[in-house]
Amino acid sequence: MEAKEIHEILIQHLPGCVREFRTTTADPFWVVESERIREVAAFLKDHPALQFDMLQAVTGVDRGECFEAVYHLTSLRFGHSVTLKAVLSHEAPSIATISDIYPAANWHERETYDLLGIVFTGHPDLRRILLPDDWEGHPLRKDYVAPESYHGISNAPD
Amino acid sequence: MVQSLKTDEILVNMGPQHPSTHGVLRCLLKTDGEWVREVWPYIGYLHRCKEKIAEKVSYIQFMPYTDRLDYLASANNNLGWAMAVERLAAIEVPERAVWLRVLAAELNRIASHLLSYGTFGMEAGAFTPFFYGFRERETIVSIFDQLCGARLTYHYARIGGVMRDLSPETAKAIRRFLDEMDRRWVEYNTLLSDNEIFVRRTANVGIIPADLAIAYGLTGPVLRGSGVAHDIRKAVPYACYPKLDFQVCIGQGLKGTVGDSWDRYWVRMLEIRESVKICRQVLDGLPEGPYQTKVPRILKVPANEAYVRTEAPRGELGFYVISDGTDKPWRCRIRAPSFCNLSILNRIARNCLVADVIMILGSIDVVMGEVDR
Amino acid sequence: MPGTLTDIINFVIQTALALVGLDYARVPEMLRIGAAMLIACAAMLGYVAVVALFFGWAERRVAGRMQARQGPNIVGPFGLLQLIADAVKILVKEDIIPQTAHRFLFRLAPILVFMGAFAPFVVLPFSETLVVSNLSLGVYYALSFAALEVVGVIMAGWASNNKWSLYGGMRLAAQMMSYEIPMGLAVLTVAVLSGHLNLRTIVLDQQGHWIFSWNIFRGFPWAFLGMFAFYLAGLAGSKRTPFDLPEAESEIVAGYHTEYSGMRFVIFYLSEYATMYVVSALTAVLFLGGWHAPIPRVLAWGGEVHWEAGPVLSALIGMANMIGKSFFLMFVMLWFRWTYPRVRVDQIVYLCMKVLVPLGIICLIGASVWALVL
Amino acid sequence: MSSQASALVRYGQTVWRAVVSCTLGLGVTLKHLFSRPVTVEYPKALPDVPEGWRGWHAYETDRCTMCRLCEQVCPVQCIRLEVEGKGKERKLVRYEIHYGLCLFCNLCAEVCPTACLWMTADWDLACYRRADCTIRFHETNPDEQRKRLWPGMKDLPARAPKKPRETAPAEKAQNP
Repeated sequence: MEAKEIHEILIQHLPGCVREFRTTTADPFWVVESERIREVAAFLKDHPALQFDMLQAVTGVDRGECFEAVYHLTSLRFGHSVTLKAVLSHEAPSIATISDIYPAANWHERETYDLLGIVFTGHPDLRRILLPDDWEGHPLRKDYVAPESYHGISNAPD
Repeated sequence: MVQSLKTDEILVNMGPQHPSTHGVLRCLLKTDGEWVREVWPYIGYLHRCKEKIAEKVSYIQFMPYTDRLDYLASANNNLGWAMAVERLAAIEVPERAVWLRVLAAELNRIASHLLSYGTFGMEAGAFTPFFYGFRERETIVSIFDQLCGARLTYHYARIGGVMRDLSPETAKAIRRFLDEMDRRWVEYNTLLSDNEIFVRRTANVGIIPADLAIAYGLTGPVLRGSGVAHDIRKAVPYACYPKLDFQVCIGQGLKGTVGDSWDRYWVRMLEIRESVKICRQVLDGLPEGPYQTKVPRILKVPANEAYVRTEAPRGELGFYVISDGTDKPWRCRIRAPSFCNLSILNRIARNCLVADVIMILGSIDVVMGEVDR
Repeated sequence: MPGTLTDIINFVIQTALALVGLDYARVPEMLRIGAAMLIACAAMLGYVAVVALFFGWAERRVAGRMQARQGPNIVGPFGLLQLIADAVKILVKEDIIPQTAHRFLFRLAPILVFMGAFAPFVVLPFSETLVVSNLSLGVYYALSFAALEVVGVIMAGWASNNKWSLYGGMRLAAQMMSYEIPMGLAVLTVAVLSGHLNLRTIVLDQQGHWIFSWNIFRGFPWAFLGMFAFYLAGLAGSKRTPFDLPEAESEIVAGYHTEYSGMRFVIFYLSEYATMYVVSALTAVLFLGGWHAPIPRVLAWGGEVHWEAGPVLSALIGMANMIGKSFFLMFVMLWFRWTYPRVRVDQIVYLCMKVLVPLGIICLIGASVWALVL
Repeated sequence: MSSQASALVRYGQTVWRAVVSCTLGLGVTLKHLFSRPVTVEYPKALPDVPEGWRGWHAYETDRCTMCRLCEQVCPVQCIRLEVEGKGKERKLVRYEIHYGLCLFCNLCAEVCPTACLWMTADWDLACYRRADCTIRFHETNPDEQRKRLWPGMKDLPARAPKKPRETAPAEKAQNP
């Protein structure tokens, strides 16, 4: 299914959800209301004509003034994919989890939390995943400054 | 008396240094005797902030870093990254370069699956398959020697083409290898795949039903082992794959249930054969022409974003790249197949034996360089 | 006619003492027997060490060639001295006892294991005359001492205070105890056929026409199948692939000897090869005609020539036959190891209880009927 | 009864399959036992390294225009270049490559406009001290520095003949 058709189904069934539909980029994306991400995800998964059954990735992007949570969904049956974006505040980025709708999101959300500090409310096990538990800060933020040392191990380049 | 004995579940750390955790993966097992009740994987021991590095180096400079993601399939990673950048910057790649990339990727897929064959056998307790797998892998690695001058971190693809042209001698060496691979493949099966001990160890172990596999976002041989015929090379055709004739191999439950460890293993074995087939076709149909196109030395990519999916040996390798007009990506997200595949471990490795956990882990075939990035 | 190795040693000592003018007969008998036994045991110990060294080399060499690589070939001709080099290296290694280990049991365990592995050598006949002690219950003795090894291994697993070691110890306990049943049943098949438990008599019974007088063909097919049951059970008893669960390095790191290093590890290593040899030699004795050569009349006057006819030659030929058969069976063990994957812990019990025990029982019944009828 | 009988048949089939498959497996290893090993006895025999291997760099000071492109393109900044003077008087005072960091990606060689830097087929790069990892190409004899890194090695493999790469990729690439 083409992106346009998906868009039509989306605005028809979930009015007010989509804030923006951008087709100028190489891959089109939808900016959805961050409060309604669960609704959108569940709808995309269950709609018989869409059936986005696989979540490929949850990504966080630091845009400077705001954060973006990006969801890549695809349908194995129909072969089409969508990219959803939710804009979050930079001060306290937080969005509802979709890990109960897509179990695949579990680790991706943990990683996004770990590296960017986006809090996924309702996540069953929101811990750091790649970095040690006592790591300070979220490295993928643009304003992150790498610590000089970690537990006495120097971080300075050779 | 039996009732009065104190029994308790114990927690055992499998890893980060353990012979069969494929690198530095730590699994915490909750065991009741030999029975494993729960497995919690802990990752991150090999975390090298690849995504942060990507933001600090230019598009061209990040290419050698992608070698080190899934270090057993560098050529596939290169391919993914090159395609992502080319898509963002709208660079046309000469046809010959596309075919050469596919050739490298498929050879690397064979090498990767061979290693998987070997280590899987080793985890089952058989040492010899490991050496046989490595012997053939060594031939591929030597071919890569000639092709790009490196044995592990190939850095073969370049943005806008490939590093070097295929010489006739290398082409001959590849053909020789492909013929030998056909012979060896039979031997492999006699030694391991059909061995009843091995079959008993892997069949009906760690069954992943198709719906669970999809829900957890599994891709590659793990997903296909569950009987889902999903291959990015067919689903979202890229490079020259539409022009090639090959099959998507799926698990059929030949020795047990669909989606068990043996099926995942068998899908890899079948894919070796398919890749051999693809390599032959590529060598036969390799178009003439330049192998590189001119790309500015400082490649400034206009603001854009793309999610490029390729089929790496372990599944869907996705590069989600956001460019901002400079020569460095604003954000690069690497959707690593092993990362997603590993996330199901806790779900399927329950109520099985310690030995089964090893086999399940082996059949998922993770590469920690990719999981931790 | 001297019966055993101890008798021969006694004879040698006596002659030597007579040469210097001492009368050996005046030494108390207990002392005489003791001295002879001690010397015989020392000889056996040396033999075990040589076998272990040789097979330590052969294992790696065979593995190398089977895996399309070289194997050790630098130290000495064909790398034969590799093991000596390794032994020197391992002797100077630091001996580590984990801080939380039970120090006494940790030290005791390898000794117990080695005792269990070494004790059966006392009754293994090399030729008609070359046997340390000709016990009338030889088979029984050999099998029962295997139980000592279980104690040692559990001890090693527990005393190491390492969870993987504990798994290894427990796995071995389950494995070895269950495999003593089919082993015993297979031995009984032979016992029924020949009517003895004395290893020397069992071999003497197999004297005759070519290989057809050997037990595997005498009670065909019962002893033939019994041999497989015995050999497989023995393989499991000596913790070799495909039954190397107690030390399954891909699963439980190194099992019960995870924490062992240096000399103590070598003792485990030695006992493994000693057990392998015991199993192979017992198979050869019980089923493959012991010191009888496969081609009689021409070369095989090994067992058939009397002591008086050519004592040294007959003993040597018998020994060559016996060692040749044992080494071949040990080679098969290596061959298995470098071919097969490992079975799982439940499958090993399945194989024992549902395959080998029924097989053993069938063989036993078959052999009994056979023995009654004939 | 029939289910028991079929279970027994299945049991028999399993045992038979096990016996047959295990015997066939033995054949494979036995065949290899009598075939030649494929491994090379390193260090007695040295691996066959093809031309175009990405090993140590070779560098020709004379042809270098000190354009610093290699330094800029290096993803890990392992190349250090220092130039004194200006214009025609420019003089190279330092050209170092830190092999502890080098990725051997060949980008520096590809970008070099005069082809004065290229990668050779030298592959033994191990050294004992971190300081040894840095090769100072501006000094008189970089080869001597390399040889120091591998003291145990008697005869180093023949160094690839010093020659410029056939053509720089920029020249070779043709627009389709």
